[in-house]
Order: sequence, then C-alpha cells, then structure tokens
Amino acid sequence: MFQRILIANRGEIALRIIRACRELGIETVAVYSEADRGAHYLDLADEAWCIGPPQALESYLQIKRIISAAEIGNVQAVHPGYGFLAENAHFAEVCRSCNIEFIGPPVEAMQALGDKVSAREIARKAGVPCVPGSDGLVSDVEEAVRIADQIGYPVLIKATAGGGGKGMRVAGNEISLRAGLAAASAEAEKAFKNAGVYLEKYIERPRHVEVQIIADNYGNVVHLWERDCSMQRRHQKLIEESPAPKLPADVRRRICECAVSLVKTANYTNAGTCEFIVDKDFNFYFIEVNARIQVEHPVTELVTGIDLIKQQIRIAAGEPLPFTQADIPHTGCAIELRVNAEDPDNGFRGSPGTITKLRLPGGPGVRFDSHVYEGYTISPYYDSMIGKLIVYKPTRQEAIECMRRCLHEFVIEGIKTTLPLARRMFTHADFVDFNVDTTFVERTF
Amino acid sequence: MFQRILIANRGEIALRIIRACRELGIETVAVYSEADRGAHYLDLADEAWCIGPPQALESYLQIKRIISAAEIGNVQAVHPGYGFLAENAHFAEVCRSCNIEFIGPPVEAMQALGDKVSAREIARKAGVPCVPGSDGLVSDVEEAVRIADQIGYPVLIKATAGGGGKGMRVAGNEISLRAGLAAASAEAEKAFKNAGVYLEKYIERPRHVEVQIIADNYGNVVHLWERDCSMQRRHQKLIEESPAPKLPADVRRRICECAVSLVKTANYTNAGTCEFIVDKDFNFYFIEVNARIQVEHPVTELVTGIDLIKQQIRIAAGEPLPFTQADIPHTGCAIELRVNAEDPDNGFRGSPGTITKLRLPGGPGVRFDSHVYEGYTISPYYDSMIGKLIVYKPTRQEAIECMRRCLHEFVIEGIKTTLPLARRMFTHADFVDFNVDTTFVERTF
Amino acid sequence: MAKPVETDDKGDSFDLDKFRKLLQLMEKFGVTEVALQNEEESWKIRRGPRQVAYAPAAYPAEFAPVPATAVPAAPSVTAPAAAQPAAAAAAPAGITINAPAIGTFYASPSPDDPPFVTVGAVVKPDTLVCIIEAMKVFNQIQAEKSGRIVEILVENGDAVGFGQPLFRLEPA
Amino acid sequence: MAKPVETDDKGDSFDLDKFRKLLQLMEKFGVTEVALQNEEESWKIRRGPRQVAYAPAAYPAEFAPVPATAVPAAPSVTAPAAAQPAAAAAAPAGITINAPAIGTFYASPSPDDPPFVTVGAVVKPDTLVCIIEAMKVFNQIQAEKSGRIVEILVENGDAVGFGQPLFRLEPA
Repeated sequence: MFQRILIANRGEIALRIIRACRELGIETVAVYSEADRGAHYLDLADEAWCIGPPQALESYLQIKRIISAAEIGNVQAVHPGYGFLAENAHFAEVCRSCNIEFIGPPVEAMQALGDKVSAREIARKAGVPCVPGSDGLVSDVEEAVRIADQIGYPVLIKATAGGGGKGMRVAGNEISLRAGLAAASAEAEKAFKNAGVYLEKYIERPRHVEVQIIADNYGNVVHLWERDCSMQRRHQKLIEESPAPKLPADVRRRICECAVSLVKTANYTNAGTCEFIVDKDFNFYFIEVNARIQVEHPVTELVTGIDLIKQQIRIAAGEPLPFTQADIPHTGCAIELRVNAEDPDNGFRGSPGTITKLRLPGGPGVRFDSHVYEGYTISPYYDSMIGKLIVYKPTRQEAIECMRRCLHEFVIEGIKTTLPLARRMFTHADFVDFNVDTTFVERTF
Repeated sequence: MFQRILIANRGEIALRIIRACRELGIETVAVYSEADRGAHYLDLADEAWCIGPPQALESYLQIKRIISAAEIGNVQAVHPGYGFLAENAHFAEVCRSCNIEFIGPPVEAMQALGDKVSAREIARKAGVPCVPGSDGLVSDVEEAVRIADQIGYPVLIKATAGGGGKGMRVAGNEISLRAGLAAASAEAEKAFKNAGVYLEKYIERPRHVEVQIIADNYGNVVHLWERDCSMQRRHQKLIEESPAPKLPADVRRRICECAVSLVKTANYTNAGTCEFIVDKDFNFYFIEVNARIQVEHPVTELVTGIDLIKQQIRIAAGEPLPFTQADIPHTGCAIELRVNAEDPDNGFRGSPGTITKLRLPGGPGVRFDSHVYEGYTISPYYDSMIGKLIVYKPTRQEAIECMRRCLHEFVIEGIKTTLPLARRMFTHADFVDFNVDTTFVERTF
Repeated sequence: MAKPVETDDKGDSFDLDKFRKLLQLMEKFGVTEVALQNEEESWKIRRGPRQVAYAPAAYPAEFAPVPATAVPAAPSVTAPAAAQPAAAAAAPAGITINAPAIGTFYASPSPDDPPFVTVGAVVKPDTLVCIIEAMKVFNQIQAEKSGRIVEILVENGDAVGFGQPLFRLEPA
Repeated sequence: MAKPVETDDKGDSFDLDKFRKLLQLMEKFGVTEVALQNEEESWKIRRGPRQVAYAPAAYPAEFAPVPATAVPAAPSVTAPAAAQPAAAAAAPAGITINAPAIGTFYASPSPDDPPFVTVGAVVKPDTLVCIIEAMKVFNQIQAEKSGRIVEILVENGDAVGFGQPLFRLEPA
C-alpha cells in the first residue's frame, strides 16, 4: 500500500480524499493555489504546497508544478479527484513516467473511451446499444430517408463540424427530413465551411441513468448499481439518487450488465461511470464513460456500504477487488443534493463571498460532504459547488421527507445559494412521483 | 398518528426528537428555560414556550408548567427524552390523566422496574440471572458464612441503609468475611443508626453490556441487539458500541433473550434498555431497566437501520411493531463518543462558555448529534454533554480508524472538552484490543 | 409511509414555517399588516384584535388544532420563544409586570365583568391585575409592584409564557 | 485491516500531526528551540542548520520517506501551507524576491562553488540569485528586482512553494 499520496485537487473532494487516506493510514500531500491558502482542509493534510496563482490554468491544471510537488512531497501516487486533470490522459502518462502511480484507469482506456467514435466502436463490440444513426455522413437525401426509415422517426440532423446547435434539425417525418437536410447542410456550410451532416435517432425527454463500475488490475469488473441524474440544469446535475426510481427490474439488470461488459471490453480499471440515456419506453443508449470518481459517488457508497475512494486507492496499489458481484448489496435509497453558491433569482449567477452564518442539518441518515464552514470565503475562481447534502433512508419517500427536514434546518448566510430552488424541487409533485426527465428542471423552475 | 407533540426536554435530544417528528409530518412544541432562550433548535420547532428560570427544578422538572404548555400547545403526546422527567412515573400518570399520551412505558411497568426489589423479583420470574446474594439481612455470622459458601467468594458486605461506600466490605474468604461482617455492621450502625447488612456476590472488573428492546401495545417484544458501555468514568458512560466486542455468540444470544423475556414479564412497552454486568467468565447478571430512550440510542440505530425515536412515537400512537425479531439485522460496527464540556486536566470540572471556533468532522460513516454551533453558549445549569460523535463502519477496526480521523479534524475552541481524553482512549492498545472493564478508564487515564 | 397527497401537505409545511417565523416577527414588533414578495411567493398578512370565548372546561376556540391551511387565522399560537426576548427588548424603559407562570391570560374575572385594570389605573403590589389559567386552574395575579399602568402588552385570551411582560408601568 | 501494532502507529500519528503543526509554527516565527508541556506529553525540540547533499538525479537526503519516528529529523517537509502566509506576514517591511515556481532551492551553482549571492550583495534584475530544481531541471533564477540583500529567508536544499519569499532586499 502507498505511504504518501498527493491530492491534485481542491475543495470538498480534496477533503474527501484526505479523510479516506487518513483512515487507511496513508499520509497526504495537498496542493493549493493562492486563492485556497488558509482553507481548513489543507491543515488536515500532512503537507501542503502552494503551486501557483488562483487561476486554475496556472495552478490546478499545471502538470509540471503538480509533479514538482509530488517529487518534493515524495509521494508514491496521485489522486486527481474529479474535474481539473482527472481525465487528462497526458497527466496520467507523466505521473506514471515519473514512477508515481496515477489513481485512475490505464492511459489507453482513457484515450479509447475519451474519443466519441472509438467509444461507440467499443460499445458496439461489447453489444451495448448506442443511439442509432448514420455512422458517418449522409451523401444524398435518398440515403438519409432510407436510414431514417431504418432507425425510425423522429431523427436528428447534425452537422459533423457542428456545435452550439448550429446546423441541427429535428425531423419528425420524411417531409421534414427532406426539407431539414438541405437547410441544415446549407447552415453548416455557412457556419463551418463544411456541409457534411449525419443522422441520429432523436430521443425525446430522456432520463439520465448512469452505472457505477469498479475494476481491479486482474480483470475483475463489478457494477455498484445505477444512479438517476435526470434532475439537471444546463447539463449540470442537481440531484442524483439510487436506486433509479420506476426503472423496471429487467431494464436495471440489463443496463448494469451492459456497463460491465463495456468497461471489460475497454480493458478499463479503477472506478468509472457509464452514462446512458433512457427513453420513455425504457430503451437505453450508451452516451459516454466518465473515467474518474464522480461528484455523486456518495450516493453509491450509501446504498452499497462500499467506500469508493478507498477502493480506488487499493486498486491503484495493486490489490484485487475484495468482493464479487454477488457480494454487492443495494439497500435503501440515497439522494444527493448539490448545494451551489449561485443566485437562482439571477440566472444562477455565481455568488462568491464569505459565509457569515452556517447552520448545518444533521441527525440520522444525513451526510454533508463539504469543505466550508462559518467564516469560509468562496472564491470566484472555481466551480460554485460548496457542498453535497446526501440523505440515506429505507425508502425514497422517507429520504425525501428527510431531505425536506434538512432543507428546513439548513441556514447559509452571506452568499446566495441554490437552497431555495432545492426546497421547490423536493416539494414538487412531479419530482416526488418522479415524472421527470433531463428537461424537467429547465421546463419547471 | 399524532398531529402535535410536546418535547419535555432540551439540547441534543430535543433536536433529535424535533427531527424525527418533522420527518413524520408531526408538529412540535418545544419548552425551554430562560437559560436556553434563543437556541437554534427552538426555531426548528413549530412552537416554543418558556416555562421557567434556568434551574431545572423550576423549569424542565416542573410538571405543572410542562402540562400547561402541552395544553396551550394543544398536543396529543409528550416525548420526555432522557433525564429530567423521562423516568418519572407520576409525570407519565399526569400526562395520561390529561388525555396527553406519554411516549414511554405504562406507569405500572415503570414503577415495578423502578424499585430494585420488585425488579429483582420480575427478573427471577423471567429466569434472568441477578447478582446472587442473601436476599435480605444476614442475622448472624454463621448464616453469612453459609450464604457465602453458596454464592462463592469474593462477596460484598453491604449496609442495607448504606450509601457512598459506607458500611461496605469486600471479603475474599471466610476469615475476612467474619472480620468484615462485624466491622461493616458497626460502621453502618455508626453511620446510619442501622446495623443491618446483607451479602452480595462481588463481581470483579465487570463489563457493562446492555440490550436495547422495543415493545408495542400488543405483546410484541423484540431486542435490537446489545451495546457495550464499559468505557465509563464515575458511572458516566464515555464510549458505547455495538456489537459488544469479544462477547461469545451464545452469550450474546442468551443475554438478548433474557432482556426480551424480562420486559415481557414486566408487561413493558415502548423502548427500553436492560443493563447487565458481565464477569470475566461471561456470566451475566441483570442490574436494571432504563425505562426510556437512551443517550447512546444512535449506536443501535446505525447497526439495525431502525429509527428508535420514530418507533417510540409510532408505538405510543398505537401502531404495532412493523418487524419481527427475524427482520432485525445487525450489520457493521457503530461506536459513539460523548463529547463533554469538561476539563480533563482539572478533575473533569464542567467548562461552560461560548464556543468561539468549531470545525466538525464529517464524511462517510460519521454522524454528529448535537445542538451546538459556533457562537453557542453552553450554560452551567445542565449536564455537560455537548454532542455525540458516532461512527459506523463495516468493522470495529475501521470504526476506530474513522473515529481517530474525526478526532484529528475536530476543533472546539472557547471551552474545555473531553476531546483530548478521547484521543488518548482511541489510541490506547487495551481499548483497541478491548481488554477493558468498567474500571478501565479510571485506572488508566 | 406517506402518499403524494400528504407529501404535498409537507410541501406547504415549508412555507408554513417561514410563515410562522414571519408572524413571530410581526408579533415582536407589533406589526399589524404586511405585504411582501420573496423568491418563492408573495404574502399579505393582517393581524387584528380577536374575540375570545371563555371556555374554562375546554380549550378557548383559537387553541383548536391548527390545520396548516388555517394558520393565518392563528397568529396567537406562534412562538413566544422569539417573541419574548424581543418584547423585553422592545419594551420601552420602565417597569413591567411579567407572567409568573405559563398559561392563558384573562383581563377580567368573567366575560361580563370589566377588566381588573385598564390603562391609567394605579396599582399597588396587592392589586389584582389579571387571571392566568393553567391546567383549568384560574390563578389571580397580583401586581407585585406599584405604579400606573401605561400599556397592556397582551390581549385577553392570549397564551403567555413564563416571564412574558403583561403590563408596562410608570411610577405613579 | 490493521493489526494492533499499526494501531499503535496510528496512535503516535496523533502526536505526529501535533508535532508537524508545532514545527510549522517554529518555522513561521523562526523559532529554533522549544520545550513545552501539553496535556498529553512534554516535548523538547531544537532546529539547527542542516547539511545538504546534492543529488540532482535522486531526491536530496532529507526528502527520503519519513517514518513517523524519524520526523523530528525532518522539519523541512512540514507544510509551507501555514508557513508561507506567515513568512509573508512575518517578513519585515521591504521588497522580497519570491520563488517563481515550486521546487528545491539551491544557493550556489554546485556544492563546490560559492553562493550566487550573500547578505550585503547588491543585485540587479538580471542578477542570478539561486537555482530552483523542479522535475530534475535546474532553473537559474534572476532577481527581477534591484537592491541590496539584507536577509536570505530559506536554507540551501529547502523545498520552496510558489510565491515563497527567498531573499529580503532593501534599496541599494
């Protein structure tokens, strides 16, 4: 096992990793930018090094400086957390070339899954459904119509060079396809000097369901069940929960199996997440693999009783998985709420500043993962998440009642937060009955 | 189910009950003394009434004033918490005579178990072992010797009117018994004008093991497994844990069964705890029943997943137990540490005052039940406990590592606390190996 | 345990609590009318004097169980917890006669009788000033102090907590 | 996972952390000797100048893994986290030359050479003042400022964090 680990991250996930290491008897080396100097969690590390100015590009994204800290700190491994360099294959390569283990998957797997085309290829090999489409450009209208007939309407016309919705069209039938194809192509030509377009099945109001997997270096791969993350805003997850409500048992089983076979095919190791979209008829389609620990990992820790950060470290240290698929229970219901320093009344603009009063919820089944405290100043340089409130109860109904109770107790003054939005979400009948999809939050609040 | 409940208590247990009620959709009426005015937890109740000056005798122990608040607050039930009026049968009687349900056992059971002699009688009827002794005064030396031979040495000579160790002698053999009997008798005569003495088997260095039971109004009684509370100082518990370490499986089974049959025999309902002492050969002897919820109830909540406060309320509302003995799991290990505002360097003198800085531990498996926060002032009028730090992990070793990690993170400034003692206890090899008994803490720290 | 319906009730209970807090503030500062807009909804509230029916054997009418929806009608049950220190704070310089016990305040011996005392009355320590009913017992309360009553701080039928100021006095 | 033995190690590690904090404070305020008694034990610590062996290809000796028991020998690894703001604070009025990168500070081009600069030396922006080694690369550091060196704030072989003051200057 490692004696010292460097944590190439900040905030709540840095604290989370420090806590896991301390319980494992591993010393920690923290790095920080000038903006994070003096934060309490840095005192909890055995060593902390300033690596640069506040801007992440000059500090938390500076591979050279982090490696210097790792060498000075004399660590055997680096935990990247999430965000920043967590999915940067080059960083993983540099770490390992310095004989410092990168706590994450192999570089090859990161690269293969990082590229959309090769990831689709792997999924197909693994027999995992992807969103059906034209697998490449459509040369003429007749071909497009033929493909659309195969995959079924509605279809999405996408510019291959596309972005920001430009050159994108939804076609509900052949007429609008014929019309849309020309229009999209022209628009793409105009916008990107590239008229190439392709077709993809259009999934209406999908749910976001993801599967947590974990794999050791000896070919053992297990899933730790699924999470539903349909409650999101502008592709930012707000609420994550497990089990995924109203997901039929057989669909649940198949989606978890698909995740396992996909990462096996990719020779993936350590912790990862396979993201899927699920349509209203419970057809699911692979979207991408997040090759890192995720913000919402506590949800899975609570329903399975497995400490994912500790597992990541043990796997990176060469230990085999201590359990098989059959050993992994799923009990109760866990729901995570992300608390962000944003002003819901002003377009969710970030609200940095000093927390002047803080009253935290607590009691049975309540976990609040956060690095903040009364008097802490949220800097404007990094993302706005200040903590994760996670509740764990026998049933979803009880979990929701517990979350409401927590939101009633929760007091944060000095900055604007998303708590008022949270109170509305957890009392909205459609969330309680779980009649939601990834467009629900934006449609409703 | 009740619509409104009055909480006849203060501090962390009042907050704990408020939280349970809110999750059940029950409104709460809090009462407080002038010393607790302005405490944050009172804002979390739906209503709060000042019932008197700081002295408990004039407020939290004033039955008449609490009943007035209950009538003004128009509640259907009163939860007494622990301490104060929790085991006061008269209070229970008054509540029920006002058609306000007292959330606790029947008055008769409280009275029967409250009296040492009748409690022993019930235990004997239930076939539960008590500390063997002379069942009454010993008239002459020869009788004493005969009894001592029956129950075996060492024996304890106790003055029937005794107290504070006066007229108490341990006799390891017949000679010291003959000598001690006369001396004890004389000492008792001198101290209490009552020479009457009796014999009891002397249990050396016992462990304290207690069993949580819960019973509904329909004769269903189950145990929620045991807790070891041997880590105590001056009969004040400092650390409680479940399962009881190193307790042989068959002993564990029998002690739990004894607890069930004892409370059944007493026609006891609602939550309660049977306390036993266990000698080095794992013989166990019934001591007393605590007819209330206990400080250490979270330990049992974590290993069983059952919310004891909610269960108390449901039972008082006439609901049957939703589970049978077979449905009650025991998974993992939970350890609770009581954090007291006391100065370990000055004879554990209480250390009231204002908390000027507070950094709480957190993360996976950590629960801190407390009503305090940065800026909270601990008043000198009530007991010194300011919170309970509870950790829950798969194994005891992991729980201890987690507790140490928490103690490393924990910062309380402005008052003296027992945290330094806690750090020494959780790193002491004899606690880690659990070579402890009820005298360990006083012998060691 | 709960069905979506109850769930919705719980939903309201969030607002209900904000509402209670607001009413506490209103009581604190003697506000009788409020119209405000917060991020979640807009509220208008007015508080006025209430009629009180004597019912020594039962609970006075407005102490009947308060369904969440009926709360606006029941400001009197909102927490003196917050109200009292404020009352004390708000109470202008001068002596007050405080409730010696928690209970229900009655200004006169019976509905048909005139109040024990009115503003302007001069009281001596043994002057009866009100009745506080607790557990069906009607306790006659003496002034314990001397002076002229300049303000009556509670209304007939109010529930009062221990130490809550009832009358404000000035030296006669 | 752990056996009682490790347990005891963890036990010590509580003290070890207190020890680190103490060393940080000592570094902060340039304390060289401490003898103190806290509720748990009594400590005596002395910090002195250390010999540094150049080992560009490997780690300098005192950066070898630090077994808990050997920590007293390794104050140099204690966290600049706390040390730096203090250093900044403690730094008396005047300009400082700060580390432009995290790495290992060397005062001279090689063990046999004299230091680039000594106290009293007058430097110009392009004067070489030290080497900071990071990832086996020896970066020659220029003063970037003009003035006379009145104090050298770190020792040869020290690890320095970004922005850590290295030299204190006064106008020449």
